[in-house]
Formats: sequence, C-alpha cells, structure tokens
Amino acid sequence: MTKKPKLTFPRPPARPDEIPDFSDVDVGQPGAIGVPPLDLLAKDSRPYANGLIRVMNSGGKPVGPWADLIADQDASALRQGLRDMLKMRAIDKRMLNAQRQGKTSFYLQCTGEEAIGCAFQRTLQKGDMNFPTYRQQTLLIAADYPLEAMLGQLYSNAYDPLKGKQLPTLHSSRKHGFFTVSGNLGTQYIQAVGWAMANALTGDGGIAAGWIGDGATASNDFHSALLCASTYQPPVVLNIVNNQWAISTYTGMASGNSRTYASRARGYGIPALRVDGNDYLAVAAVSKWAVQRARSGHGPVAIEWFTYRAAAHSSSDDPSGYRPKDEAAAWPLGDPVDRLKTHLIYRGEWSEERHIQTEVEILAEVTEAQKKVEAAGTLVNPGSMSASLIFDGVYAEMPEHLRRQRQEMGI
Amino acid sequence: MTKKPKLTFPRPPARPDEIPDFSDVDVGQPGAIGVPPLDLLAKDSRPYANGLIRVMNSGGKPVGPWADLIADQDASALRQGLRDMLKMRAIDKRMLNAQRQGKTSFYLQCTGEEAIGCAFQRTLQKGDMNFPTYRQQTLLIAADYPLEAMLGQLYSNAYDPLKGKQLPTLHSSRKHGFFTVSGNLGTQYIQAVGWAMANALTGDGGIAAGWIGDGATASNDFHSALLCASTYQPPVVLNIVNNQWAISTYTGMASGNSRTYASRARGYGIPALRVDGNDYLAVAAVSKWAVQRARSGHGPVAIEWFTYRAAAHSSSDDPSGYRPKDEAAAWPLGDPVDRLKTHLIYRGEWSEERHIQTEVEILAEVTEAQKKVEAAGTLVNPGSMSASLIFDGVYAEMPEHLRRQRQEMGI
Amino acid sequence: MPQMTMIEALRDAMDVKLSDDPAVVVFGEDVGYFGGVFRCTAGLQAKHGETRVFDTPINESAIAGMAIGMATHGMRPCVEMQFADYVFPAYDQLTQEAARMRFRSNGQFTCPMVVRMPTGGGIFGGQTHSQSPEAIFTHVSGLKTVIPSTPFDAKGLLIAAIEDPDPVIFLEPKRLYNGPFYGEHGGESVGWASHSAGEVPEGNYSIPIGKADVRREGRDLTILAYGTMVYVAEAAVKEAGIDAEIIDLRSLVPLDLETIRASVENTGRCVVVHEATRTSGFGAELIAEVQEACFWHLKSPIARVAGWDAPYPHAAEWDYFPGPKRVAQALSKAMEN
Amino acid sequence: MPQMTMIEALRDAMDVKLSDDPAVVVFGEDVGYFGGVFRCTAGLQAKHGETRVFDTPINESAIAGMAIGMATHGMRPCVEMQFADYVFPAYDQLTQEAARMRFRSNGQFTCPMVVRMPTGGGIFGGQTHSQSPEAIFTHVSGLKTVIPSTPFDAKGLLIAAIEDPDPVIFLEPKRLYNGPFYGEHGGESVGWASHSAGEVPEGNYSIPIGKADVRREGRDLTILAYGTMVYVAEAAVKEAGIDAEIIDLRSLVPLDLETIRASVENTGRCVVVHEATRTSGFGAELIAEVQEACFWHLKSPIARVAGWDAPYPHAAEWDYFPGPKRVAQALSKAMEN
Ligand SMILES: Cc1ncc(C[n+]2csc(CCOP(=O)(O)OP(=O)(O)O)c2C)c(N)n1
Ligand SMILES: Cc1ncc(C[n+]2csc(CCOP(=O)(O)OP(=O)(O)O)c2C)c(N)n1
Ligand SMILES: [Mg+2]
Ligand SMILES: [Mg+2]
Repeated sequence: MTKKPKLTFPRPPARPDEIPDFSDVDVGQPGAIGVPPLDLLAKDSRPYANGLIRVMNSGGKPVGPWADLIADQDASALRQGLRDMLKMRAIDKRMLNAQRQGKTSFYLQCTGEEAIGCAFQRTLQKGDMNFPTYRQQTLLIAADYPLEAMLGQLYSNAYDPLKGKQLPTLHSSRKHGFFTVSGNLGTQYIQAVGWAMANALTGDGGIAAGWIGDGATASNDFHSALLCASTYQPPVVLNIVNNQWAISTYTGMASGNSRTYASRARGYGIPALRVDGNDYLAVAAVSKWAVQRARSGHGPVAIEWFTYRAAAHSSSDDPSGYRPKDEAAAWPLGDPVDRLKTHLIYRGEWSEERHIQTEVEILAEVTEAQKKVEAAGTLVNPGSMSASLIFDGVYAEMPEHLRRQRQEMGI
Repeated sequence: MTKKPKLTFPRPPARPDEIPDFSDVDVGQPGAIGVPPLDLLAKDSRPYANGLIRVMNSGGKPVGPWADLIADQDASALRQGLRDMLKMRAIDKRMLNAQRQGKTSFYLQCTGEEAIGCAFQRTLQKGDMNFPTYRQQTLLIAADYPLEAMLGQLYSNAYDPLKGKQLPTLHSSRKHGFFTVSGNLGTQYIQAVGWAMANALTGDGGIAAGWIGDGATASNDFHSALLCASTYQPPVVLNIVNNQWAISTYTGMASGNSRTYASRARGYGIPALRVDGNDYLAVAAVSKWAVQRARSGHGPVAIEWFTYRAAAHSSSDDPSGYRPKDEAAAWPLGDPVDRLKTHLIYRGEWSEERHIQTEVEILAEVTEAQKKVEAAGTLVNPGSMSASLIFDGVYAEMPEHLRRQRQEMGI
Repeated sequence: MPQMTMIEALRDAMDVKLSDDPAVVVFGEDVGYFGGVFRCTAGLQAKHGETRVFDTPINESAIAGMAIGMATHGMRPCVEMQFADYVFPAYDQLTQEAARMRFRSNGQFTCPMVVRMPTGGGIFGGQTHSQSPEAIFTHVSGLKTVIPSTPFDAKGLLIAAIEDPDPVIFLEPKRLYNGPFYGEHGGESVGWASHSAGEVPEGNYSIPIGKADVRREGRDLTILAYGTMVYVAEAAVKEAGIDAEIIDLRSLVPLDLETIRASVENTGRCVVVHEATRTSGFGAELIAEVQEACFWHLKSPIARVAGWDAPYPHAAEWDYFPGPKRVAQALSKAMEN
Repeated sequence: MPQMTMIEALRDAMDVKLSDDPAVVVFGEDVGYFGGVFRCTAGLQAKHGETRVFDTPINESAIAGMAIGMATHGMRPCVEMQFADYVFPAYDQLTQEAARMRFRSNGQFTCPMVVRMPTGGGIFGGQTHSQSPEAIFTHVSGLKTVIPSTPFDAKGLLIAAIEDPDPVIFLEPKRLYNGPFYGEHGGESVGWASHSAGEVPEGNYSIPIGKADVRREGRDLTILAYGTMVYVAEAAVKEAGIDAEIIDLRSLVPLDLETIRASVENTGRCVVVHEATRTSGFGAELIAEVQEACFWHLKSPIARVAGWDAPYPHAAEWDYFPGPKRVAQALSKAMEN
C-alpha cells in the first residue's frame, strides 16, 4: 500500500476532443429525498447535503414531499416563472449579439442556470437583499427590474442607473433587493452575512441571500461567510451555484476531495442541501423552505444548486478550448426551460404553440426595449456621459483634492 | 416554532466569578476508537473526527488498538518524552520569571500542551518541516534544539541565531525542521501545503506539518490550506491545537456550530481525527500513524489535538479577567506530565523520587544555560547588536537605497 | 474638565456614540467581554450589551466584510483590528469593497464605517506589532485616513469618523495611548494626566476630518508630522534650537493642504517626518504636494525622516525608530541653505 | 531575430526557465490546461507537463502561500494573478510573508518567487480590471517591483525575476500585450510585429533588475514613466514639440536613481507620469527623490500626471486615462519657467 507522495491535479470528465462524460454524476431519483423540519441541524442534514433534491420526473410530473410543499403554486405562478426564464434567455441572446456587433464592451450569459435565480427571487419579500454574482441577472428579472435600466447599464448610456461608473453586467438595485455586484469574486458572501446580522440586530424582518459560484467557493470570503454565519446564526441563505466550470477550470479544482459543496458547508456546522438547479419546481420548493427557515429565526442554511454553465464564461471566452463542444447537451439534468415547459404541458396548462408564441412575444418586447435604449447611445455610438461624474460619489462630499483635479480636467 | 431572527454570541462555560464547568465536554473512553487504515478516506473518518482518541486510562494503563500501535516504544523513549516535557516546563518557568524581571520584552508559555509537540516531533525524520505557531516550542525541544540558541533569541543577544531581528518566541531553525514563525496568525498553514507540494514535486522524501491554534482556524489561510491540500493531495499533516482559548476569546467563537475542528476539516474532504492532546501515548500513536500515512503517499490528514491552555496567553495577558482562576485544574483530561508520569510508574519504569530528581536536574541544566546566555546581555543589560544589521538580509544583495540609508545612519 | 488617557478618550467616543445612535455597533477580536487587548473597549459590552459590542473570530477580512454588510444596510459599525499589522487580510474588503460602494452603485449603497487600529512601534513589538501602514490606505480613493496625536483629538476625531458617511481608517499611535512620547527610549515616561491635551470634554464633540493643527508656530521651517512623530518633532526642535512650525496633520486624506501651504510659503523650508518605511511612504506624497504648491518659496530641498526601508527589527528598535536626533539633524541640514 | 508580442515574450521567458531549471514551476487560475486568460502560458503545460505548469483554485492568497512554501523549500515558483485587481487577497502573504522571510529568519529561509499580473487600464475593464497597484508594493521592503514596456524587456526582466533570489512583483501592462499604445483610444492599433522592440532573441538572456532605460534623449526636460505611459510620453513629446528625455524606469524598486539624477541635472525639469491614482502613487516617491537629489538644478516644479483619485470609471475611461494631451499640457507648463 506504500507509494511515493505524488500530487493530484483534478481533471474534467472530458477535454475538447473527447466525448462528454457525466457517468460519474449521480443524479438520484426525483422525489427520493424528504423535506426536513425548518429547524434542521447541520448534523442531521447529511442526506440533504450529499444527495440531490429533485421534484420533476422525466415526464414533467412532480413527485415526492418537496412537490407537496409547493402544491399551492398555481399554474399562473409557474407560467410567470417560465416567462421570467424566457425573458432572461431573450436578453442573453440579444445582448450577446449586441456585444458581437461592438455595441457594448462585455456581456455574460447565464444560459442553463435560469431556474435558480428566477424561482428563488419569487420567494423573497420586499426588503430582502440578494448579494449576487455577475451571473444572477435572473434575480433582477424575477424582481421585475425595468428592462430599460438593465439594458441601459449594458450600454452605459443615459438609461444606465449607474451612470457608466460600473461594468456592464455588474448591476445594482437596492430597490429590487439586488446588491451592487463586485468584480472581485467572493467578497459579497461575507457582506451578505453582515447584512443579515443587521437584519437580526435591527429586527427589520428582512433576510439576506448570498450567492457564489463553485469556483469562487475557493475564495477566502466563502470561508469567512460560513464561519461567521455559523457563529452568529443570522438569517441568511447561502447559495452556491455549482455550474461545473470556473472559466476554463473544472469544478473539481475547487471541490477537491469534498463530496459536494453542500457537505463543505455542513462541516462549518451549517445545515446544507443540494438541489437540481435545472428543476424549477425543486428550486421553488427548496427556496420556499430555506427562506421561511431563515425568516423564522432558525439561522443560516446553505444550498448547493447543481447545474451546468451551458454558454461561454463571458463574451471574452471561447470554451471550445477546454471542453467538448456538445457537453451542455449531455448534461444529465436537462434544460430548465424545457423541463418547466414539459411540466406545464403535463399539467394541461401549456402547449407547444403557446410556448412558441410566448417566445416570440418576449423576444419582441426585449427587442423593442433594446432599440429604444440603443437610441441613447452604445459603444460604437457613445452617448454623452459626463466626464465630471468621475469625481462624483467617490465620497459623499467632494474633498478639496478632487475639486482641484476636476478643475485640472477643465470641467 | 417560529421565532424572530436573533444573533447568538458563543459564550465560554464559565466566566471569572463562576465555577469552572466542563460538563459539556464529552471525553469518551480510552481505547474506544480503532486505528483506521493508512488510506482512510474523509467520508469514512467521521467516528475519528467526532470522537476523541485516548490511550491511557486513569490508572496510566494504555488500552485499545492505538496502544498496540506503539507497543514497540520502549520505556526509555517515553522517559525521553517526559524529560522533553519537563525541560519545556522548566524553560517556561525560568523565562516567564526573566520576563517579569524585565530581562526580555515578551514571553509565551505552552503549559498544558507539552505532550503534543514533544511526541509529534519524535515521530518526524530529518528533512521534515514543521510550520509552527508561537506555542510549539516543544517541537524545538524534542528536536534537541540547543538551549543557548533558544534562550539567546529570547534575550536577543549574541547567542540569538536570528541576531535580534525577530521577536523572542518566534523562533526559526531550518536545521531542526522548524519553519520561521510568523507573528501573523494562520499564514504558515498554506505555506506548509506549498512546502509539502514541493516535497512531492521534488520527491525528496520529506513531509510537512502545519500547526494552527483553534482561534486561528478562523483565518483565511486555514481555509486555503485545507482547500489546496484537498485538491493536490500533498504529504502534509495539518495539526489543529484546540486549547479552548484564543487570548480572551472562547473557542466557541471559532468553532461556531461545528461539532469539532476535525469535522470542519472533514468537510474539505480531508480525513480527520480528534485526539486527547494531554495523553502523550495518544499523541505518539496518532502522530506515528499520520506521519506514516503522509510519507507513504496517502495524502493529507488533519488532526485536532484537544487540550487546554493552562497558562496566560502570554506575558502581556492576565486571564483572570475572562475565565475562572481554577479552570485549568478542572480540565477533565488532566495534565500531560502527570499522566505520562503515572503511566511510567504503572509500567514500573519510573517513580516519584526519580521524577523529582529529574525535575531538579533539568531545572539546574536550564538555569545554568540561562546564566550563561544572560551573561551576553538582556533587555536591562543589552548586548551589542549591531544597528547595521537592520539593512542586512532585507534582500540578498543590498540595493543602492539601503546602502544610502545605512550611510545616513552613519555606520 | 476630565483628564483622560488616549485609551479612555477613544473609549469615551465609542461610549458616546453607542449611547447616541442605535445604529452604532463595536466589534473585533477580544473587543467584547474582555474589552480589547489595549482595553479601548473595556466596559462597553457590560454597559451597552452583547448586541452592540461583541467579540469576533480571528479573521480580519471577515470583520471588515461583516462591517460592510452592516454599513450598507444602514448601521454604523466601528471595528477594531487588534494591530495595524493584522489589517492586511482585510485589505481587499477595505479597498475594493468599502471604498468603492458609493461610487460603483452610484450612491445606492454607502459604507459609513470606521476601522480602528493601533499603529506604530516603540513598544518592542518586533516586525508584526509595530508597522505603520497608512500609505497603503492613502493611495486608495474612497477612503479617509485619520490619525490623532492627543486624547482630545482622539475623541473628537473618532466621533467625527463614526458620524462620517464614508469609510474611515482610524490609526491609533499605540505609543501615545498612555502618554506623549518624545522619542527617547530611555526617557522619563509622562502620562496624559499631566498634559493639557489630556483634558477631554464630556459628551459629544467632534473635530472635522481634514483639518490640520498647528502645534507650534515658527518662522524658520515647517515640520509636517502626525501621530507619535508630533512629539518627536517637538523634542527635535528643542534639541536643534530652531524656530520651527510643527503641523500635526491629523487627517492624511483629505489633507489640509491650505494650512501646509501657508506655513511653507512663510518658512521656505520643510521637513517631513514619519515612522513608516521611507520608500513610497506618505512623506513622499507630502513632498510631492509641497514642492508643487510652494516651489518658488523653497529655500532648500524638502527633507524626509522616516523608518528605514527594512522590517521593524526587534532588538535594534531604537536604531530604527526615527528619533529626535535624526529629526534634529535633518532640521539643521535644512537650515544650512 | 524572432519578432514576438509581449505575451509571446513572457511565455518564452517561462519556457526557457522551465527548460533550464527543474525548480521552476508556473501556476495560477486558468494558467494550466487553458494557458491563461491572456494566453501567456498557452502551450506550456502541454510541453512541460502538469507537475510544472498547473491550474489552481480561485484563491490568490493560496496561490501566494503555496508559492512561498515552495520557494522556501528551494523551488522557484512563477505564479500568475489573473488581474492585478485580484492581488489584494494575497497582500498579506506577499508583504508580511514573502517579503519578510529572509530577514526574519536571518537568512535561513528565502523566497525566490515571481508574481506576475496584468496591470493598467484602457481595455474597458472598469474598476476591477484596470487598476495599477504598484505603489502598495513599492512601499514594502523586501519586495522588488518590476514593469516592462517592450517584449524584449519583458522576456529579459522576467528571466531575471525568476533567477532573482528574492520575491519580485512583476507587473505586465496589459495594454501593451499586443502592441505599443500611444494613449489615443481611437488611434490606429499597431502590433509588436512592426516595432523594433518586438525583436526578441531566443534562449536565455536577462536584463538586470534596477536599471532604467533612456528611451529618448533630450535636453529640455526629463519624463519619468513606466509601462504603457512610456508610449503615451512619446506621443506627448511629439504633440508638445519639446525635446524631452524619456526614461523608462523598468524597475521601481530598486530604482535607478543615478540615471534619473543625471538626466534631471541636465534638463532641470521633470514630469512624472503614471496611470495609478495620483495620491500616494509611485509618482510621489519619484518626486520626493528627484527634488532631494536635484533640488539645485530644478528650474520649475516637478509635475505629475496620473490617474484621477477615483475608481476607474467604465464609461468615462478615456477621460480618466492620463493620455498624451494631459501629458503634453504638463510638459508645456513645465517649460514655462
Ligand atoms: C478575486 C478574483 N479572482 C479572479 C477573478 C477572475 N474571474 C472572474 S470569473 C472567474 C471564474 C468564476 O467561476 P465561478 O465562481 O464558478 O462562477 P461562474 O463564472 O461559473 O458563474 C474568475 C477566475 C475575479 N473576478 N476575482
Ligand atoms: C492575523 C492576526 N490577527 C490577530 C492576531 C493577534 N493574536 C495573537 S495570538 C491571538 C490568539 C490566537 O489564538 P489561537 O489560534 O487559539 O492560539 P493559542 O494562542 O491559543 O495558542 C491573537 C488574536 C495575530 N497575531 N494575527
Ligand atoms: Mg462556476
Ligand atoms: Mg487557542
């Protein structure tokens, strides 16, 4: 049994010229895992952290106790969910295109992950705060963030609520419960814990939701967030979006020998669950449970959303350099839009025709908004952002040295 | 079951005017936990991570499979262990005294934790490297570090191998497998992983041992060390010395809701064990197992040494401000010196008389060395450290600007 | 008027604000039950309760990150880093997050928080209990950096910092905690009790952030200093027998350039003093600004006296510390031309 | 001689050292299989194997900490931070550990390692892909800080950095990766293929760390610049029509003060240019040194042109970037006296 110490270098199941291979991914069975009590303890959460909570079977039928938990969701709520996802997809399509045309400097899609943010957001209340990454635009969509504001920021024009100060895709809307996204990975996670502590200290009834990617769980702030959430027990839902990739780096680099990210959180004494993130019903059910748990004073909870990043990392990335082109299609848990559609059709509340019609309507809505917003300027046709804005908002009051610099600029 | 979110603030079992209370500490039974195979996996290490490995019973008799693992240790090796611990204790006593007399600026004892470093070090080979904290002087003692060098650094005089550049107690001796101790908590832990990676990459046969206090497990470097050890599987033993306190802060602040620090490591996919750190035989046995595991290529392992910081945090600290004066005496796992003594007497290899005589001998040896070293200068009677040393060793070669500054200093 | 040490003055500032404003919270390592390793928060938890004053795990970026979450929510955290030497793990959160919130969210999220930390050497703390990291903060737009040199200023500036709408780095010269320090290791130690600046009014008062204090008027030369170095400068002026004006900056960003300019235009000579390492220290910024603002008035090069470009060496601390002798030499040299 | 982009030159330097010295390892985020988001390490893993060139988890302090462990063991890690904007979590490990090893262990443990990172703006990267953090490293004794401006220098300096016995912060001006950039956003983009500095010898050669390069000789004024700003200075000199000497510092610490002094003594005028924010930027240090060294030769105040003291604003990038117009203005103004 003796061997020489040798390093391991985690590898993805397949590289570009290989056949996609998810045979090691154990997806379990829909309906197999129960609903724990709201005051679940970390030590009792092992089956939830190591298993995979699923609701829909392949025919779109919801099964098991998690399905029962959201049996009260009527078809119109689910149709709204489908529309949210389709809207996100339409925006992704149009804006990637706009980026290709040089109208914006940068874009970033969330294809394949739409169910997570869309379903989660619809369980939140006004006053709750998300601490998202750049890939949770869905939270804004499902919070009914105005299209003009979203696209305006992508074009950095007069519609941009941030006045061109921040990168496209790094949105911010306090009113919509969407914390200002940082370019530095991980930092928001411990801030979410601090915000939730303020929720508890002020007793304002709100909760916080932290968001992080699988790759960024490696960051220090992931650790400090889990640690402080475990210590102080604030009302925070700590979401981990495991989409298998971090740019070109396979998720195994961040998970190492851990079974799941949920089990890593469990090691911190935080109850954790692992959920099929491509199953809108599973996301809705677990979000409902988790948000209720946090709000009713049972402390933090961690959720690993298991999904797949179907698109490139961003408009600067070409994944054909590091993974098989058809890997997304091989993902064993399918596509979130297809699956919710199947469910609604199974339920007799939707049809292929209505679906296509809705897609067309939504694309038209997005396209119209886009035209309107583009008229205010794009990267090829810049609107007039005032240079003096550079000095505004560095501090609440402009100090002398910034005033001098603004004068030096000649404005 | 609904309540309002409220923060928890972990509290120690007792504060100054209360009666020490360790009733929540489950110490299990000596001999109750088995010896796992060298290639133990994290998922199979739960009983070891949540339990407490003990060897000696209250009569000093070694029991169970871990006792068998070190049955080959003869009495002379154990007497050496006892002597190592007594030497450490004598140094602590003399040097705290010296600090009180103003002869050195700072001192820091390890009373109550002597078994851990002393027994661990004796399982290492030449070329292995410890990455210690300030409280692992025992590693140096058991590596037969010359007393003159150790005391010399404490007095920052001509005997000081570091020439006064570093604080007393932050030792460094490459030759003795003792990495330069940092004043910044935690930093050494990920460095230990890097060193172990170099062991594996160069195939030099060495291993690394990281050391960290319970309080410092909160540091970011604890996380990055566990993460990278899990990912790359280098030959490293990650030691956590849980002595219940971090200055005035109870260990509950760092452990939060985690059962044990070992279970936190297990969440990273690293097999972990929890051990009675006041039981010299348990430390010797588990160290032997862990070092062999690492050296024979089975990857990282984490060990939580469960102990109690019997003395003040340092010479700057007065624990009567935050814990009961007699808490150390109430520690359910006793004192490591007493317990090894009891074992040797049980074995017929030691006696009260020999013990007292040995204590006297060792104190004399330390006192003599101290006198000799003190003659070269102390804080009240400073030796002549050259000021020009300030500029030496900032870089391998002194750059121009440091040369100018040295000239400016006039030397 | 009550006489206080700097520690008591800082504690009093927090006490006043904890009493005034329910949004204020105080936390850090050993800060709660025990009251801090320097005792700056002693008694505050007992008085205001555990939800207002509490201990934290040993993770400086977590302390900063939690404070940011609370501050953006609307609270006013005032946190302690046990030593300035341990603030570095929090550097990312402080400079990329706290400092940037207002700007990057176009004012939707703001970050009123204070980060207190004991700074500077002279206590035989070696390289990890002695550093003066002000310059790595003054380089960062969005942060203010403040450093008091008296109990009176300490209280007034800390209250101003807690009330400030933006993040403030609050450096506390630990060598001044218990009394002024004139830079002579062997010298007699004087307490604040017998110093006029130890008189500290009760209740709420504040000192505007961004205003320097002329500590000594003089015609021959201007000394720019802050923290402990203000006293070292006083000692050096005595030693050199030069009629120097001593300006205690108190706030590094924003900088009171007007006061500095007025003085240097008057004296025509300037010496800059700090304890931090010389290269890229805040002294460089001062020299750059002064030479630009007062070039035509300068009679001799602006000199700087600073910590050598080396780690703080434990045993050679007093050869490292820029004491009155070195400052006096620089003063005399500046007068040569 | 082969013509290379700066990316190719850097890759070639690592390739040469990986081939030369088994102790060299290269790692970082996306650095292994994929070859880095800027492609600097493309092909190196395929050529040298996974044990020499590998990917890491996304944790910059872990990258630094592992490198320190390896370097103190005896290896020579050359690691990448994906952007200089993401180096801050590693600030503690780099400044309190890597920089201090040799000193605090009295030479028992040393830390020969290189930390590469793309720096600077001009690529519409917003506030978190554009920063120039050199000054927070130049303040730290024990570190060297290097920044090339040509493919030739990039290779020679990177080899020197890898061979250096001490830790080196290696800043790569990302705007120069593919060609020189003269500061005009709308301007024609030129590749290195048509630039003489794109000629890069094969094999091992190195450029000593600490030697500046006089990029243009001139009699009227000295411009101190580094990285992208060297080209902006060239453009500004043309625009202003002034016979300026342009010094490309190449190494900030150690600084080639002799070359600087000789030039300024000759010209009597000096303008300092950098992209980092102005306050406490490295320009302050340059001004402090120059005014001290050359005071009696100065005919006008030393001016600095730098990034405004604000976060890099995405949409107003070209109002923020200190372009040739601003530099030219400063040159003209410096000539007025
Ligand atoms: C501190 C920091 N380091 C590195 C980066 C560069 N970076 C941007 S996105 C990314 C990958 C993140 O992957 P993951 O967390 O899995 O999120 P995903 O993109 O898959 O949603 C990296 C390395 C960064 N933004 N911040
Ligand atoms: C980064 C950092 N933060 C804070 C400190 C101050 N400090 C020194 S020791 C200590 C307590 C450490 O407790 P623990 O890790 O349990 O080790 P122990 O002292 O019990 O051996 C603290 C907070 C430090 N040295 N470094
Ligand atoms: Mg990912
Ligand atoms: Mg401890």
